[in-house]
Amino acid sequence: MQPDDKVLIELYTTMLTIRRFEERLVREVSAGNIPGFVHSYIGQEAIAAGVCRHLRRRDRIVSHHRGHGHCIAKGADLKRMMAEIYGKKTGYCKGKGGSMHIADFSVGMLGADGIVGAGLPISTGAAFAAQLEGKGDIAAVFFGDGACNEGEFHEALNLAGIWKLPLLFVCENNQYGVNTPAAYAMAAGEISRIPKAHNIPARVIFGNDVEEVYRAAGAAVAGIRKGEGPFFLECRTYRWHKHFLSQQLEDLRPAGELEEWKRKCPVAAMEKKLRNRGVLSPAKLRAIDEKIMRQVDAAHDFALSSPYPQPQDALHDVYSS
Amino acid sequence: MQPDDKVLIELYTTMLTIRRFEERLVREVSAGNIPGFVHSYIGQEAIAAGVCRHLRRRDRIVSHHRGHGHCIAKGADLKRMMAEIYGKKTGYCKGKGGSMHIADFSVGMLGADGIVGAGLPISTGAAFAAQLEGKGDIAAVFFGDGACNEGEFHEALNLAGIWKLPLLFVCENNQYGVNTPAAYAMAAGEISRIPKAHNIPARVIFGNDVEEVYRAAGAAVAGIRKGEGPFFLECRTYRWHKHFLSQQLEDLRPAGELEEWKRKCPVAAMEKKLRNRGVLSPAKLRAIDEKIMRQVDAAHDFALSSPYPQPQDALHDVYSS
Amino acid sequence: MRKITYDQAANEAIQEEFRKNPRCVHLSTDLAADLTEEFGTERVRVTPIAENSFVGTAIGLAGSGFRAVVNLRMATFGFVALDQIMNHAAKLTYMFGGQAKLPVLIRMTVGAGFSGGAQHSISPYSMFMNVPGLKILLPTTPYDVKGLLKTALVDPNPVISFEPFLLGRSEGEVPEEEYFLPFGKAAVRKRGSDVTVVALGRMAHVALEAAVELEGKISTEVIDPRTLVPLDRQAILRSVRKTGRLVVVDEACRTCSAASEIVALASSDRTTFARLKAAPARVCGLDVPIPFSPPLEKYVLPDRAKIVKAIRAVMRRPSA
Amino acid sequence: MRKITYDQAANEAIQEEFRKNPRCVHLSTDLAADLTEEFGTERVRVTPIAENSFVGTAIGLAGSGFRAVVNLRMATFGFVALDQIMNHAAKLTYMFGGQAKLPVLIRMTVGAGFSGGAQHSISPYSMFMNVPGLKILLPTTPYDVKGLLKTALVDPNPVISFEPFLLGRSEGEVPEEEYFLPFGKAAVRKRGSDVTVVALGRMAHVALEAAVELEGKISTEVIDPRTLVPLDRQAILRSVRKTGRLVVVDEACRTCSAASEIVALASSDRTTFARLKAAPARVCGLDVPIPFSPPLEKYVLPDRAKIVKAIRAVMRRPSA
Ligand SMILES: Cc1ncc(C[n+]2csc(CCOP(=O)(O)OP(=O)(O)O)c2C)c(N)n1
Ligand SMILES: Cc1ncc(C[n+]2csc(CCOP(=O)(O)OP(=O)(O)O)c2C)c(N)n1
Ligand SMILES: [Mg+2]
Ligand SMILES: [Mg+2]
Repeated sequence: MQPDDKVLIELYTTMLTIRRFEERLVREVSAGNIPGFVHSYIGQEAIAAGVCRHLRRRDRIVSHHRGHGHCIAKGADLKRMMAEIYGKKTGYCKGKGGSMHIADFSVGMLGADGIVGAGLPISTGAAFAAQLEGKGDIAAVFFGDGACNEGEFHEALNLAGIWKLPLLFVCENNQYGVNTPAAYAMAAGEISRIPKAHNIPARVIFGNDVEEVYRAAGAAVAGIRKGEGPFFLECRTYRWHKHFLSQQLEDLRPAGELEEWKRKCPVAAMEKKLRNRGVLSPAKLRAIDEKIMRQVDAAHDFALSSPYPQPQDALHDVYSS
Repeated sequence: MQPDDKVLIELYTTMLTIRRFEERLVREVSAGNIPGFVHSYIGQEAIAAGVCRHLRRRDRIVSHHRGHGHCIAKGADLKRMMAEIYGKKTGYCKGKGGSMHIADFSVGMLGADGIVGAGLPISTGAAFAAQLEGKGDIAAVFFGDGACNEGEFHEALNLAGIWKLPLLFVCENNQYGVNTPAAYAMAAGEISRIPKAHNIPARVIFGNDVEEVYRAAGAAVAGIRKGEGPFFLECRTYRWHKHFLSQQLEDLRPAGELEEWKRKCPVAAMEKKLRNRGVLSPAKLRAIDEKIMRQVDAAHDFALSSPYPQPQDALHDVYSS
Repeated sequence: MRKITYDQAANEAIQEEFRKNPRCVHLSTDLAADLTEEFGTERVRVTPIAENSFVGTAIGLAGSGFRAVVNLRMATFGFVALDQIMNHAAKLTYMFGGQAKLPVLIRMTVGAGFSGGAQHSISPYSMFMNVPGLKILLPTTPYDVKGLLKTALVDPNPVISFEPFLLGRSEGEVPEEEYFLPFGKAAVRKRGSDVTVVALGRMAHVALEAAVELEGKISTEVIDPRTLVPLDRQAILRSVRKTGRLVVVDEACRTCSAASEIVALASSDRTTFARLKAAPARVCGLDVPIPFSPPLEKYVLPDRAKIVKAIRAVMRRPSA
Repeated sequence: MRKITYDQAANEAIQEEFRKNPRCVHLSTDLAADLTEEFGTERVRVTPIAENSFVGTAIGLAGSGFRAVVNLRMATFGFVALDQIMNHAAKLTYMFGGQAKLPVLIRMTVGAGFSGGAQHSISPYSMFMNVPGLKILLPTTPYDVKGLLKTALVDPNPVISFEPFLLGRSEGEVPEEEYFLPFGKAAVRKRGSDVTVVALGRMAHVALEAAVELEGKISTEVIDPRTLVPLDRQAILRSVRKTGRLVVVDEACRTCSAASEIVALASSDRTTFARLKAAPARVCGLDVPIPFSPPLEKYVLPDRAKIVKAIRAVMRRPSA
């Protein structure tokens, strides 16, 4: 399933939107303008973009602590995202969640989460719901390499396997959990050995090539929709920033590694392809970027000019009624 | 590592001791003489006997809810076991543990446990201790097929794998967790696929043939002692009684299955071999049985004639001093 | 009226609501035979032994428009699922600013007294009460368990039902007609004027026996809160203001128990405090893991004699 | 005396004991850099993100004659390990009739006030207090954290150290010489005669500020229990008997909190009850998951103004 030009432009636009949104956050966090923990998705944009392009609005995704990219790719509104990250009343969670708990149920984004691995069984529930509804919808779950060492990973694979759930596992293997290398933390060596042991088909792809992600996810999603059961995509990638932006801990990843991976920038690579193939002229590319920058600025203005919730709002939403 | 006659007799004696001990419990539980939950090991004797024969006193084992067999095979005293199961002061745990929490640290039996799967990471700790001590000791952990669906199973395999722990995983695959068939509950189909995915070597053996268990465990233990890291033995077997003896729940395992497996009785099979090979005469066999029966009777008498703990003893042992 | 057991009554609640609502799903290790027969294996799923992930699955179902019932069996098996229960079921609705309704009913048995040993003999409700976002039931009769579970099964929130293991086969009157019981409404099991006894779970029955034993000498009011979150604070305070004396009975270990909360509630309420005639007392499980051996277990758990003794003691004026 | 930070003091305790005792092992996700450098990767192991199993590993080590230190980092990450902590670390010694010593030290940060959101902003100590078999520290100064961890590292039992996240970089005097602090010995942070304020964790500092603010008007005694299990009940009761008034400050959610326990302790003690001049009060986190947005978070947490208000309120006589 080769993406046509229209799709390529959309994929690029999604990636660049994530990039510009995240770059703005990097600036605002360094300036001390945003409270709490913000985990940047920069470097991994191709995964969210390439996978979510195959998802319908009714398909549900479950995200993790590094969740902005999934939100944007699933179609959430930048304004309400930025407002949430600033803790404003107009944010998706009315300021109660912040970056780490961002969610937009209206587009099927069931939330970022602060507990490593915990989204996996929640996604088996979302996939189970889709199976019961029988409309060909699916669920997808994003998680890191570090999450694969939590027991829930194994349990979720098994549940998806025995019940043939319509679930796409998307492992964003950026090779580290904070400073711990996956190569150290994982006896399997290759993550994809684990789903395969559970009889779940798995593929390892280069997660910085959005076309490759798009093709692999397309094939996987098509199979899942047909009722073939779960599929596992391991996407090799790299995180550009510290584990979270304001982190005090040293970044202990080997010198040079980041530079090497910056040369494999998913956004720049795609831009180059679009230009070289003549899909988009430099002027068009600039226009896209400018439009995105305006959207990010507008989102930021919206967040800044939005009111904080009233203190007493803290008492609401403990329970639904 | 073919067992010689002496070893064969010992293996047989261990199995028969477990059998007679457990038969006595079946009787006493039906008569309402023993409180609490008693999980019978009958049908699985060859596993505990065959594995523990290779263990030194300093090697440590971690057991599960069905733990009497492991206790006996590791060298615990029948009297203090029976007393514990009766809740007497002379029991291994002074009556505080009962059948489900029986333990004898003096022979390296670190305890039965009531939480499915929870012994697995405890055993990685015991193996880690052996590794740090560097005396060539090892640890072994017994667990059921049902435990393999808990996340801790996966986590423990991974830890043992990355740290190359001297740990023998002994899966007692009796094909059911209560009434749930492993074939239903496990996407992997074959349990041994999971350790293999973690790069832990694994073998599937017939767990009712004590010679086969002995040979396989012997090879595994030798490798582990040499520093080759963990090994996984999956032993196919069958439980003869209900999940626990006083259980009210119906036994939903298919009709006929039990009869078929009774024909594969590990104790009877070994007795037959010993007789046919002329290792033991019928008279000698009878003498062994009688001796064991006397030991079991003595253990039972000891338990019955032992005092209960004083009520206030309940206040001790919350903390060590 | 017909009599059925506690377990049957609970089952009826589930069956009735599963008939009405095709979006109800049931998850448990091992078969729920009657349910499977009537509702099929699509909606009534046997799970592997993997509590954290099948509770997580229930949350995902609920967040996707279904209603999930999870039977964890004994509370101790739920300890591997506490992350999903406490960090997720309890908090997601709030963290997401009310976007997600999470109708998940989690059932588990609690209590000691059957030589189950330290792990299987627990009454851990207070730790769940410290986590806002959960509703918590502790039904003590067949009538209550049916009516409360019925309500739980139409509530849009995560609800935990703690069901005393030893009450499962106790019998009681349960009407044939459908009924729902409100959360946060305590039952006064016996009216009295000298002392208020708030008794939780199985202890509601034992406390009632103690009250009956004292009849004629001490007039005891016995209150069974029935739900711990919401807790019927008003019923408790009203009674204590009337009697001026409070004994709380709970088989959970004493420190940081629900009994501690109820004592704190009554003593920190100014009006109630002003009417207290004696120091409130707790009759709880001793602060030890529950031992296996019957004489030890008996020693550490509350029983009728201990309750009677505590009631008698609060009837005396404070010493100092 | 030299001043160092809370985190440095904690680290020193571990380093000193690791030097003395070669059977000490350290487990944590991610590197404990100073420890690794000095003690090597055999004894200082980086773990995968798999809390239940590395806590279990610590238990297995301890049951095999070693001493294990586990750093879980934030308390919320420990929720996937609660089975090993509550069903195993707390209970095995007892279940096995005293056969096994289990010297395991489990460290984790607690507390809110840094926009960490509902999952990362928790103070769950009361749920551990309800599980007998654990010793529980809640150190609030560099001096205390070093002395208490030193004691923990020679104690033969499982110990949990709850370390307030926001205090990690706070500074305080710590002697160069070795010292140990006993468990179960509260610190009186300020002497006073009108009202007793028992304040937990970071709130010990905030309560002290409140007491200073009231100086001259109300004479406040501020008690920091420092360890929750064992709890220095006598120190608390003695003070309340003297002042006749009690305010407990705890940033944990109020229901079934450690504050509830302390209020229950004081009011159910007959002698103390008889001397109470006013209903004891709790100043706690509101019963909601902690919200992310700063104005919301501020609203739900105790602060100096709320403590001052509560102290003033208990100084008035009970109303009714
Ligand atoms: C259960 C749990 N343990 C530890 C943490 C702390 N923590 C947050 S993110 C993280 C690393 C996760 O690594 P990975 O899954 O690879 O995701 P990445 O951050 O690399 O995207 C850790 C250890 C946590 N949030 N939850
Ligand atoms: C965490 C947990 N969940 C559920 C149970 C209840 N339970 C006790 S034993 C058991 C079945 C275990 O099956 P398996 O591991 O195959 O061992 P077997 O009983 O067959 O020997 C179950 C479900 C438990 N003790 N712990
Ligand atoms: Mg990673
Ligand atoms: Mg089994």
